Amino acid sequence: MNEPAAEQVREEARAWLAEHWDSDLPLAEWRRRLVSSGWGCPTWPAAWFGKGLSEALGEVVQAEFRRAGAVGVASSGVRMLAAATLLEHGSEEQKARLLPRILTGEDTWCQLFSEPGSGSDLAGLTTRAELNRDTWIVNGQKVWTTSAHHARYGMLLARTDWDVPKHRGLSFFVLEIEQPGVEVRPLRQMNGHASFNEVFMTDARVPRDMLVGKPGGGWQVALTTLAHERRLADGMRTWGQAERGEGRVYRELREEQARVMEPYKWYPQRAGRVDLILPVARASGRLPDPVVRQEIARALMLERAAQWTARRARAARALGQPPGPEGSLGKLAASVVARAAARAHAAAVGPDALLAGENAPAEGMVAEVLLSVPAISIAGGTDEIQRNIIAERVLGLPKEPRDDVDVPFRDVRRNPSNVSR
Amino acid sequence: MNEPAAEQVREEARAWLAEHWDSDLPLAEWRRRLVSSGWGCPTWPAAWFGKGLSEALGEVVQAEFRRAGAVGVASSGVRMLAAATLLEHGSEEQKARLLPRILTGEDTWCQLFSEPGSGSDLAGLTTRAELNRDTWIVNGQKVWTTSAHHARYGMLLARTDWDVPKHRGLSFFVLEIEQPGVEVRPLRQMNGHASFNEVFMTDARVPRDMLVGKPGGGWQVALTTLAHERRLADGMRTWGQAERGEGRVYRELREEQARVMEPYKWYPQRAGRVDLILPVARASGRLPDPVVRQEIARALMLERAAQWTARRARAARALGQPPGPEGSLGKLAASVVARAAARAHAAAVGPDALLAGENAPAEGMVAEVLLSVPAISIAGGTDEIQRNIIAERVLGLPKEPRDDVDVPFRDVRRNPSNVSR
Amino acid sequence: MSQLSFSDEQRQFRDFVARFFREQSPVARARELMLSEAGYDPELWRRLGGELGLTGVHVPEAYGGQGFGAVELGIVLEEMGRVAYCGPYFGSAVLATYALLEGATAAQQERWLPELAAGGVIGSLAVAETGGGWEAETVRASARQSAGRWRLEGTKSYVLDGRIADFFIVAARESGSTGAEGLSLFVVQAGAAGLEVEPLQTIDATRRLSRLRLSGVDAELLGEPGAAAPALRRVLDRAAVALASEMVGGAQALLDSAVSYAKLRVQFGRLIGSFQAIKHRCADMLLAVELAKSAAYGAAEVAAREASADELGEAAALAKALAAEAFLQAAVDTIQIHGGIGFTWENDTHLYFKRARGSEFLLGTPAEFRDRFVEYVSAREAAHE
Amino acid sequence: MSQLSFSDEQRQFRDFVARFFREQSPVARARELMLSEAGYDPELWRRLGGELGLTGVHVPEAYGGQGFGAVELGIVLEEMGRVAYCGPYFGSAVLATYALLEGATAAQQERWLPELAAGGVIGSLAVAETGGGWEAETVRASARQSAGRWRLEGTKSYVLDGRIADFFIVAARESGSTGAEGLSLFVVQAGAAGLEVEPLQTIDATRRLSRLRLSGVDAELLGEPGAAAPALRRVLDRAAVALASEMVGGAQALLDSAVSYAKLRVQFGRLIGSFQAIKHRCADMLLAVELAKSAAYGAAEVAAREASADELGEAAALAKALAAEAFLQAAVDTIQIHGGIGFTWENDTHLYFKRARGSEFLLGTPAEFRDRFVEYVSAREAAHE
Repeated sequence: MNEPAAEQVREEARAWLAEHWDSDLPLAEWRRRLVSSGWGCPTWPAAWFGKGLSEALGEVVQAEFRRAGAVGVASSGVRMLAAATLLEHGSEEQKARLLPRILTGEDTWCQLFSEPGSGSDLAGLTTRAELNRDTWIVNGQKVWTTSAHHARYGMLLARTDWDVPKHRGLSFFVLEIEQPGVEVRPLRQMNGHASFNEVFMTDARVPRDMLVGKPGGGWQVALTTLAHERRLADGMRTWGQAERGEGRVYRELREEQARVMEPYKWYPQRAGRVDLILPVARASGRLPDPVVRQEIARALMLERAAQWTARRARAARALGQPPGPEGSLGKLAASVVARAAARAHAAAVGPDALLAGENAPAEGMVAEVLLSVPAISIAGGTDEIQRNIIAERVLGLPKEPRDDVDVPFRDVRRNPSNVSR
Repeated sequence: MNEPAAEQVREEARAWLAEHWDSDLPLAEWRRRLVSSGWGCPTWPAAWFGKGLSEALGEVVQAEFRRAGAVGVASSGVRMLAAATLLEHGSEEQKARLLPRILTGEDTWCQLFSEPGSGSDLAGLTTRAELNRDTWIVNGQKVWTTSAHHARYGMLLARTDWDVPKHRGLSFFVLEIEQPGVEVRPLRQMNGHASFNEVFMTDARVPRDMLVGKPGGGWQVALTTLAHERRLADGMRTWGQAERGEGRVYRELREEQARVMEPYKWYPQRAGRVDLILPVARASGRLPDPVVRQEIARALMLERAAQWTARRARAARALGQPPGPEGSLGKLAASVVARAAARAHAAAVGPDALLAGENAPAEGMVAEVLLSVPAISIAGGTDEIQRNIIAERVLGLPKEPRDDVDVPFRDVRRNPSNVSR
Repeated sequence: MSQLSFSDEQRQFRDFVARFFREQSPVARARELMLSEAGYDPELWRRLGGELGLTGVHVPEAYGGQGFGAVELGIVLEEMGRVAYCGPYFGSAVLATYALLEGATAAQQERWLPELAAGGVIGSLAVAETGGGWEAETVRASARQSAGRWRLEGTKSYVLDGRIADFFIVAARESGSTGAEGLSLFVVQAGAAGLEVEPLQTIDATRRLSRLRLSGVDAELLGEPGAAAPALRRVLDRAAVALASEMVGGAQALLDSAVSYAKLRVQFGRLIGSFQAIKHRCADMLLAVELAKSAAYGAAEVAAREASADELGEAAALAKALAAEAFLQAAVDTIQIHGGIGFTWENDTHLYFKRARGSEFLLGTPAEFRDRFVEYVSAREAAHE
Repeated sequence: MSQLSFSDEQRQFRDFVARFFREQSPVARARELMLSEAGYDPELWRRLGGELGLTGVHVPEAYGGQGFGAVELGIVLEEMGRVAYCGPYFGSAVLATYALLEGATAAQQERWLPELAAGGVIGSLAVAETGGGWEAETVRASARQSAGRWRLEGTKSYVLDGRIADFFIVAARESGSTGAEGLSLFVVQAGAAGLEVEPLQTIDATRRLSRLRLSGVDAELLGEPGAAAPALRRVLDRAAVALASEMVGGAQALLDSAVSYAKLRVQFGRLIGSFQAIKHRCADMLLAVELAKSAAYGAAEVAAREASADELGEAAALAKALAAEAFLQAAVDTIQIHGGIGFTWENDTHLYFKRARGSEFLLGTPAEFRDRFVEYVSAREAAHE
């Protein structure tokens, strides 16, 4: 970063912040300044709320923001997936209209991809959109939608052509959630949390200009969203430290974060809460038990090795070395760690594993771990799908023969309606 | 067995034995008496060395043999597979010529089915047999052949038609082993034993009348062999008690058994030698170690449950109740037990698991267990194939889509020659 | 040597019981009851006792039971496990009833058993204390006699059906005694002065647990004073065998559900049951369930024929450990095969998953039962040498 | 905090070492050597020492070594593990060399290390005794001083390269001492009077083991008397880290072999690598191997930077346990993926399988390392509280 540009950018950012940063502004107003100035998303194109800087120079700007304690644009939850997708595939008008309010935090978004009948097989979805004059009429059901209940827009993937192969008949829309044809219902999980929604669309309407990309080109658009989602998931582990500053901006930011993070609050339990294992074993008095210790060791060791593997991948990237297989294993490793952690927790508490709630071990956290861990090998791509991906993309093993990709979707075997749930 | 027939059969058998049984006869001569009288295979058809009795009445005859201490026909090793197959599919002439010497023990047989290029996929074999006037000319390679080195005949499955689907182009032959075109080489295994052979056929010759069944009908014939092989494998667990009687018949019988059983002597180690785990743990002083005990318990418990499961299947059969899933699990269960046993053995001996030979734990038996157990999940059908069979036949799950069964074998993808090993 | 087979009568009995629970108490019912105040269906309970005689299936006819044995009891529990039956059967008909059968005097049995066998009262057994442990040595609750009455002090945890039980059978020891010595069983009436019943929040809402606080509670001694340890061991081993049957029933229900879903659900244009990953998982589940079933059936036969305490203990350890493992694994696998839907509240899988978690450590952990199994087998082998 | 990255120099070093072993000592060579009398290739050994300087890669330049550290040593061992290198490197260049580095006086180091680093002599470390145990407490062999000379009595087992070693470094204790007290290291010359070297038959013929019987053998004390326990702990932890690298190399070779076979082998008209059962097994292998690799790399970095004994012990326990598990599982999986051919003598898989079995318990069992890891982490957490 010792290119001359770095110094110049640093100084410009510093000067701009010195002039404009004000922790007593309303959050949205401050962010409008960021959006209009381009300092909020410095790596975005100058034409679209950015400054066209490289990633490296973007880091320089970030550092200045941190130094000044200045709050950035809204970037949590699904909104950055929407922003990235629109930036790459949206029309001029869509970008102009939708991006600013994403960045200010005024609009919340959700993702309407998965369906009861198509989980692992996302491209097999059957929500249909049909063009009626200037309006797309949408019918179908989506599921595993985080935050749909307070979202203004949904990124909707729907089938618009049934006579072409499955990946080619999908289109990508921006659906307004608050309309009569859209019903959002919370989906309660076995751990008691309801962090997802089901979304039912009955003759829901999407204006023609809210199609993103081309009709039939939705899969390509969705791939952008999914790529950013993977990145987001990798980043989630270090997420969610509340900002501590004083002033109106900070206050409103904390409220925003609390609202956005609410659905994710059981994610640490889903990942196994390895950090709690030793305290829990000490509290139960079972730490000296040699059999319990073996289980604890397995969990702690796998966790450590998984952390080191992630760090190894980052280090190789930072040094510009060719990416090794270690970078593709995070999700499967997390699943293995979580299962080992659940076993260790159970062993560490003994019969108290029967209990839940406040009087249970670690104020009920162990129970929550036990009830949440089974989700980690499913959510965001099952372990089976992960293993397929690793085997094919990393190890180069051949794909399974498939007969659902080259024929008109109409002719592909699908779920009978009673198994779509 | 209180039908009048039972009493009559019992008396006839007893009378015949009283008259003919002589423990000082040469073994083959005694057995020739059995063959010509029909008492050696009482459940076989009267026309073919038997008496046409039911299974139940066959048991009555058996009981009389046991009572008299009389030796039966040769029935060990592969020969009974050959006998059963010929009895069902052989020509009159084949039966007349081949069966008696099988039963007297004078001819030893081997099975020439598996090939380096077709293990799990037996029907994909590529040994070819071509008819040249009155002789089939055979070229190819077989493997995993037990006792080929002292066998007179081999049951040979070879491809005679490449233009029909794989299962329909096979033919079943009786191949004479001692001929210039057949070379038998011992196949050494990682545990040091060489209980199998490779058999190379280079323009080996089979007279036309040694085709069993019809050309192209070999798969059906082989299914009979395989069905009997499964039964044999189930029975193997209680096999091999040496006869203790005195007299020439017994002496020769013991020699025969030793010869036949030689290739199978590591089978108990392959199955994990659960019986040795506790003695070994006591000897090493590690029995009180709580972590070791968990491993031991897993092995002992699985073994016990597998035994009880087999007994449950037998009990249901004996009561004429419909067969449950428990009858199909033996092979997979044996594999799970053996793996648990290997873990328990290793844990029980500690670093002595590094050692082999006479000074190693249990006179080297633990080392032999550790080196043999990996075979049990492969030999006679891999665990993967077993799981497929259980899932499809017992649980009724759908088969995988296949594209190798309905097309001419010529067009099916096969192993390149360098991967047939 | 176990026969590992069921007679025609036993098979008919199973069919009858299975149909009854399938029709009268399907898993949807457990879902309602687990959220209800009482936590069970008193009407169904009366029918189990009166019309069907199931609450006394293993109680001698002399005490108003059906006079059958552990095999029939195992059948009842397996079929209950299959529908995740929600009610006090295991606590009252198994634990409390066995405690009276093994630990009470004939006079006490005559007094208590008929009503218990008829389901007219609900009993519960209180052994383990906070942190667990169902072995005699871990009991700390104490009993002292004063003015001809026994008074109990201490805390009991993981007590089944504490809110609805009419009486508790409580394990306590003479002050100063340790190990298996000085242990007695006592009957404590619900509502007795000094008895506090504190409901515990549990993972498995279909099996209610409570903590009892005993502060000088008036109690009636069962059997001879200080001699209850062997009886308690038999009670808990018999109960472990029964619990194994219940778990095996649950595991079978999960397997059935996973397999039938795999035969209906389509992804990538194929039934998911045609993918090897699913297929092999189902095959492994079947193996684990069948092995556990054999262990549970074999153990029930051992329990049915008045075997020695060691033989019973060995069989109980086998059955409990294998059933717990198979049940939990089947639950995890069934969730995985269902994918996201398997993790939702509205899908039934979680009821069984929670039952599996809630049964795994009840009466002792699988690791404890494994350890004990090695002890039994090893002692037996040593004795034969 | 480990960096978990290799510098460009280290990556070039790895490429160089890997090519050398691939070309000069492929696995076919191990196959020959393991059946040979000597059990290693003296010519190759001379090249490792002289031309390549690998036998002293981690020895300070002052003692004729290359002056690199544990990371480079790990690279050498990983590449050796990949080809199942058959020779005294681990015994001499790792165990004996570390023993001198950690346990000898400067004068002794000057005397011994240069020749050892150059591969001119072969050393071996003798700690464990019959039945195992590489902890100071388990040492029973005794040392007594008489007429200014030390004499050793006892038996040592699992001693590497006993037949070819020029000298042994033997752990022994003052009579009457226990635990970590009174422990010293001694140098015993091969061929010394009263030293009997008995070769042991091993599962892994590529790693020769012997038993030493010491009957009043003349010995030279290393370092200070009675103070060797901490040094020995460091030696064994460093060696465990090195062994983990070797195991990781073996596991990677297995994975490569399994994957390439799955891409060539056809059954049922398909490459077997297209079946989910094979595919998922390979993916799980990759995960286990990569996790073990991270542990081994991270531990090598800890060892390279003179960390505290506890930090080193924690990292060593992690690396050894995970590498042992991954290696053995990879061997089992690779046999399974190859099917019958994977179980034959002529296929290379068994060399690695036996190496995996023969490394699993060397220097301590995975269970011991797991237990110790919990101890370290728990103590560290407690110290931070």
